[in-house]
Amino acid sequence: MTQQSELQAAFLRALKQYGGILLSLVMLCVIFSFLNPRFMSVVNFMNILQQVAVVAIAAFGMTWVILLGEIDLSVGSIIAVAGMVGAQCFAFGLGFAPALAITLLAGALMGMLNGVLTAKLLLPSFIVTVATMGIYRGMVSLPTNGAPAMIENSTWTAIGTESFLGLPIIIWVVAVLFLVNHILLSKTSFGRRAYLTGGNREAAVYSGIKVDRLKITIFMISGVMAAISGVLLSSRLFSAQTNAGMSYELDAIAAAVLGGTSLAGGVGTMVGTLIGALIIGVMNNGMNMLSVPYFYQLIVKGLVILIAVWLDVRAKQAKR
Amino acid sequence: MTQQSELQAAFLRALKQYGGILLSLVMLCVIFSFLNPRFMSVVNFMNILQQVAVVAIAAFGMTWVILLGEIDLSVGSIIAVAGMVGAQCFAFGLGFAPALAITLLAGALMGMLNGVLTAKLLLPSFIVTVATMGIYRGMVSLPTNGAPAMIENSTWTAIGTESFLGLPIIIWVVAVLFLVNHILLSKTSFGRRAYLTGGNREAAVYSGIKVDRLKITIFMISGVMAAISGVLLSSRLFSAQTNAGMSYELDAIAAAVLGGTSLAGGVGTMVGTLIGALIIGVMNNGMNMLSVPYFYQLIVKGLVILIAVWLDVRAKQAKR
Amino acid sequence: MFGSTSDTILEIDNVTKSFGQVAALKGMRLKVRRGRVHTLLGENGAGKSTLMKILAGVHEATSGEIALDGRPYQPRNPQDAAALGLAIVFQELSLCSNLTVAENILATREPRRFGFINDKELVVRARAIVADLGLPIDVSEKVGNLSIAQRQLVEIAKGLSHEAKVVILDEPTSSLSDSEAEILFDIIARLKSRGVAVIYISHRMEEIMRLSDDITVIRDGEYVSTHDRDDVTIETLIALMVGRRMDEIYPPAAHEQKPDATPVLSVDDLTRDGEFENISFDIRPGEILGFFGLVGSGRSEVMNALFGMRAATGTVRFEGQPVRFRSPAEAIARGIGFVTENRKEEGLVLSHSVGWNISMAALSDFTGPLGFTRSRAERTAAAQEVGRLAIKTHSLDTPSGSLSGGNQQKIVLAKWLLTRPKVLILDEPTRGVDVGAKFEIYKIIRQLAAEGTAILLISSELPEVLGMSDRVVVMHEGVIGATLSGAELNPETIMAHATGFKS
Amino acid sequence: DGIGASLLTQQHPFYIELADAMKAEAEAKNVKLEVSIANQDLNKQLADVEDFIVKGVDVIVISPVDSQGVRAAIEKAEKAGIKVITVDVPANGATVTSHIGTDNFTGGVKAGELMAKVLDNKGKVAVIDYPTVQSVVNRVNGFKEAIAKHPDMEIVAIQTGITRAEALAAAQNMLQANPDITGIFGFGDDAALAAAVAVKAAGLESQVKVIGFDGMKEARDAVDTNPVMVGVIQQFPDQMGKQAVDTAVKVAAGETVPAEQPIVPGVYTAK
Ligand SMILES: Nc1ncnc2c1ncn2[C@@H]1O[C@H](COP(=O)(O)OP(=O)(O)OP(=O)(O)O)[C@@H](O)[C@H]1O
Ligand SMILES: Nc1ncnc2c1ncn2[C@@H]1O[C@H](COP(=O)(O)OP(=O)(O)OP(=O)(O)O)[C@@H](O)[C@H]1O
Ligand SMILES: [Mg+2]
Ligand SMILES: [Mg+2]
Repeated sequence: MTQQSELQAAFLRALKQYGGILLSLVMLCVIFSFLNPRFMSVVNFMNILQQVAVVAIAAFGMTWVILLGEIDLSVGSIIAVAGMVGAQCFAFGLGFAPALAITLLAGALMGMLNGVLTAKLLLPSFIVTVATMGIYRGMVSLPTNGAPAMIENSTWTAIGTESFLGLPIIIWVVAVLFLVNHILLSKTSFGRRAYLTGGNREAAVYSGIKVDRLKITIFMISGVMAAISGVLLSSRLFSAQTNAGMSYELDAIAAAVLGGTSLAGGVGTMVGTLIGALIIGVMNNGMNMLSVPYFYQLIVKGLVILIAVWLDVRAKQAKR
Repeated sequence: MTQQSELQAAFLRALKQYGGILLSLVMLCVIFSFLNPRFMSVVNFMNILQQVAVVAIAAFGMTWVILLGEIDLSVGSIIAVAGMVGAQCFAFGLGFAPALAITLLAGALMGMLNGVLTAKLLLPSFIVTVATMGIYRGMVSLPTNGAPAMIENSTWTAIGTESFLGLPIIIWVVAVLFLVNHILLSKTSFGRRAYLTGGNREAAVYSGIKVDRLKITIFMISGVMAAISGVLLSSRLFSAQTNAGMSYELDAIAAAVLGGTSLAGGVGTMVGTLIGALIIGVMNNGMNMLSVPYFYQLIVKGLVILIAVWLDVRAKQAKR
Repeated sequence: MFGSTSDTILEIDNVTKSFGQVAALKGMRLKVRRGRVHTLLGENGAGKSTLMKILAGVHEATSGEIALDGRPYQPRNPQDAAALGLAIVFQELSLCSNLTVAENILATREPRRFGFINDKELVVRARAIVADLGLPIDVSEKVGNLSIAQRQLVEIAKGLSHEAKVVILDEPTSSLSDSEAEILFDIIARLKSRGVAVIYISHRMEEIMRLSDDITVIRDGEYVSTHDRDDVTIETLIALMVGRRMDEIYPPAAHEQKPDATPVLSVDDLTRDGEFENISFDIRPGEILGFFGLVGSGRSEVMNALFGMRAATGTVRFEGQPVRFRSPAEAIARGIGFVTENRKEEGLVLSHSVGWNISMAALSDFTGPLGFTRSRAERTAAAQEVGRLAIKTHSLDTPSGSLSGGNQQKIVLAKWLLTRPKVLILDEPTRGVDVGAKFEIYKIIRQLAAEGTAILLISSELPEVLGMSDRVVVMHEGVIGATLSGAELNPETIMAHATGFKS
Repeated sequence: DGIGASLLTQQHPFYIELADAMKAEAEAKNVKLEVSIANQDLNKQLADVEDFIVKGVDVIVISPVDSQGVRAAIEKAEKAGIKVITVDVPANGATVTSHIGTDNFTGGVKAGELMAKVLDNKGKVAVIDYPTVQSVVNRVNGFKEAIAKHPDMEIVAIQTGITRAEALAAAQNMLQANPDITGIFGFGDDAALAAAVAVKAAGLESQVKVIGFDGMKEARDAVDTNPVMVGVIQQFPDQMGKQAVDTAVKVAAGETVPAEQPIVPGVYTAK
């Protein structure tokens, strides 16, 4: 095959795989551009990307978890804890690098706890992460007794506000994390094991996959992704809020599922999740631009999720 | 068998079936009584029952849904819609009976929408009810533009405040609904069909069960239970709040799962759910009585859920 | 147009059924007579179950006509079909493991009093049904606690629990041992004598020849021919079914055994409380060691313990060194492969492609230094296995779940062949597999043995064990009854040990 | 015995300061004070009050989650013979022994007047609101009324931004949709601080002025250092908390107290 026809084939494959969901994204963009000419501008697309970053990164982690047939509802709380850990590190006088390392470590540990409880004690992940959602949320408030904590470190806050090579740093972070997760999932044996285990856990065990370890690792990935989301969020807000990331787990799940990740496990891609997150971001941004009142936004968002998932399910059925 | 030994056998069976979770409930009560003598009083138990009523009733409905292997995250929003529908009926000049009927009908319709989208369009119930959670929540705010609505009907508000034969009416409502759901689930063909379908959908189809209709009916039950919760809540508060019932779905799910309902479907009882709801109620009340700060309450609640589910899983493994 | 004699109870004419683009049935016909056993014979994926599901009201035919008792028959759902006089025992177990046997048997038909289920009456009725069929089952037991064989019997009880004019049995013996199968054959004989028509599906030729009155062969969803049992031979039927002649079912051993070679695996006193005790045997490279026993004798449990799935006491030596595998990963790393008994549950990831399934157990061999999958090498290797085992698949990217049963089984085999095992455990490798595919699998087993792989062959089919094994370990209720070889390898001796009449 | 306080939330600096002031005053007066947090859930507030009644406190201080819905809790307490004092948010449909609170409507008017002043009585302004909270609705109504008095001023967008993250996105998107906005009023400090970040990110520091409400330390510091933040309406939770405890102590001792104890908000602008 020539280079070009290979590209063409890849494009067609992508269209077939993501047809339903891409259609929804394009349709949303067309509708919003039509209703507000300012929607279609580079600045606004940067805005959308920045606004959606926190949810998108959490959704990358969530995709791994859902792929295994599990769920992680503690993501929103981990986002808040991460910001607070960072703030406390600075309050303690640490520099940027150690603060970042400790924050990500905290995310990994919280994810590990979810994973160990799920994999080793055999508790359902839904209930484990409902419980840790509360536990982590409670923990956020301990250092400041519920008050937000200012973040005075300029490197940390630069992440959320500065640009690099003309693009906001946040967008770079999303892009890099997307690539890392995408490659890890689609090109490595680790990713393959996740797919296989999500598809049939029993068969995976018999084939020599260390399912427990895999599960714990994947909950840790979700924790670290959430922690990075927390870093971005707190850097954008110059502060760690105790109610940060509240119910973001639902947006992250919605992004993954919109992107074709099956809640039954075994099916899903990072590309799909990114598209799903963009749909949510475009929707929020577009409705704000049109000054749609808050309650109507809730309703429209719900309807769009329903329609997009339905289009996707239909497209997949037709393919069979 | 004599009457007595039959009773004894039933008791032993209950102990075996609910041992893990009953133990948690008893332990909590003992600990709280020990720490605060006022905990162990008739008045306080009435309080607990009243406080837990809203979640318990929603959890009865949730038990049906989880039994089918589905989930209903829109329950909290339906609670809010129900209160608002009632308030608007009165604002419109309707009497108690028609207002109640319309409210319950609204609950049934919202449940039906969830059921139809899940059963007929084959969308996963998690994503359907995440979407309708937003849609219904948005709808609550439409009539009053986000403001709470007063409820001036004295019969309606009496439900939440008056007593009947020495017991608060709320407790009667919970008791009756518990009995109805328990009998429906354990003694009728309908309940048996729910178990069968949740346990093995394929087998249910082969046995001639109309799975779609069953699923829609069960989502409607969940909707009606949530609507009754909404009636109680709004009657206790003399008003319909637009943020009423926020995240109560998680408490309802926790109650059902604590009570031994399996998220995989096919396993669960109303007795278990009632015990699960009581654990949550006792925990909230007990910690309030001890003036545990809010954040610590979140943490403790999460820990207790983890421990109780773990005890239960262990007890069930040991039984095998 | 249905010019049926009063003797004909069910007539199927020109029925087609497609699932999307897959045409499962093309112009199928069938005429079933009262009081006779009519067997449907065809390869895996020929469309037998699909036809039965149409009769049962699970699927709707795309086109065609069916007449029951001379009247047009079009059930909309299984309850409809039952009401019209049809009973069916499905191929896949359609039971709910969290309910009791009684609750399963009488599901949707529970006896009621004042609208509520009468639990006492439920048990009484279920017990009567089970007793009537002569099945050794406690109806108050949860189905989840039963063995596979017992579940199959419950399935039969459920299917036959109401009066019917036509009874359909779709591979009812695939997980029954001979003694349990005998119970079923008695039931069939009684049904016949009552004038009930029985449609029977099986891949076991001996049993087909014994039970059937009429035999219809189908191939690729199409009707081939119908025969009187007395007018055909097994060979003719197989030729009609697979479209070519097959002279032998069990290919002969291609090499000489070396009884003095050092064992690759020796097991000593392996014990797991409540499941098996003092299991000792050893196996040499190139040897095929059969494991026979009645269903439930604990063979699978022993293999699971060997493979690191469950803990057990005792010593296991692999190539002379004592080993204790704590997980399948460790067992695989040393060179053990395990084709498990239930391919859908433990063998395949049905939603994923043929290629991914084949490389699944050998994934680390196809992993580069940075953890990247070496996908070109992987595909080449998988394609080779597909070629070697003649797996019928559209491509390597086809989801494995869409293949027929026999081809799925071959994928599981391919998966383990790719790990180049020194010891390969085969647990019921031909369950539910048609004769043609069975023969292919036997050839592969022989070839592997010839290449030096030690093979532990578990089977509940006596002819298979006899036809393939060099030696046979006979298990009975968790202990080894005897290890037989040479002249002792005859059906009588093996059965005597397996049933515990001799020790 | 002692005082039971049921507070709306503890995830907001205003209420944290309020709670701290109450605790400090209780310690100074040597009375027992128990605080429970309703977390913006009226049902939880009712449960908290019920639990206070069982515990047998002398006086209950409530900052209502909702003016109307709190009636149930107040009636329950009064029926049990326990006097109730409200702080910050008043109660409707039930009489309490005393109410101590900021006049939010007046505060909103002051914000509007300040906005008119810094914008020379002309221009387009945007509002970040939180429509389900009555005190915020009052602020926004006050703000609207003040702006309406200036014919050359117009409110071109109102968006909801409850948390700081939501407010940031809302502000960004409003600025994107209406690039000629010159003023933003945030219903609280969080909203205003987020709006200031959005203004900076959009590079509109020279054009857009932001005014907030609450006046906690972080916002006051921002007013001092960030030229975009031109002012903040300042509430005095410390006074409110102290006065609430003082009043509760008086009530417990049987003294009479005034039914209304308003605390007038101030306007904080750069030093
Ligand atoms: N629900 C379905 N959706 C799509 N294809 C199906 C479905 N059920 C059966 N098929 C296809 O129809 C064909 C016939 O399958 P069927 O189960 O009837 O075969 P069978 O003769 O019973 O085989 P076996 O001996 O393995 O049980 C196969 O190609 C199968 O893949
Ligand atoms: N799915 C299951 N759930 C619970 N118990 C089971 C299950 N399968 C088997 N058992 C139990 O394990 C024991 C052995 O069962 P099994 O029928 O697998 O034996 P086996 O000798 O391996 O037979 P075969 O290999 O012929 O199927 C029996 O006592 C049975 O009750
Ligand atoms: Mg079949
Ligand atoms: Mg077995």
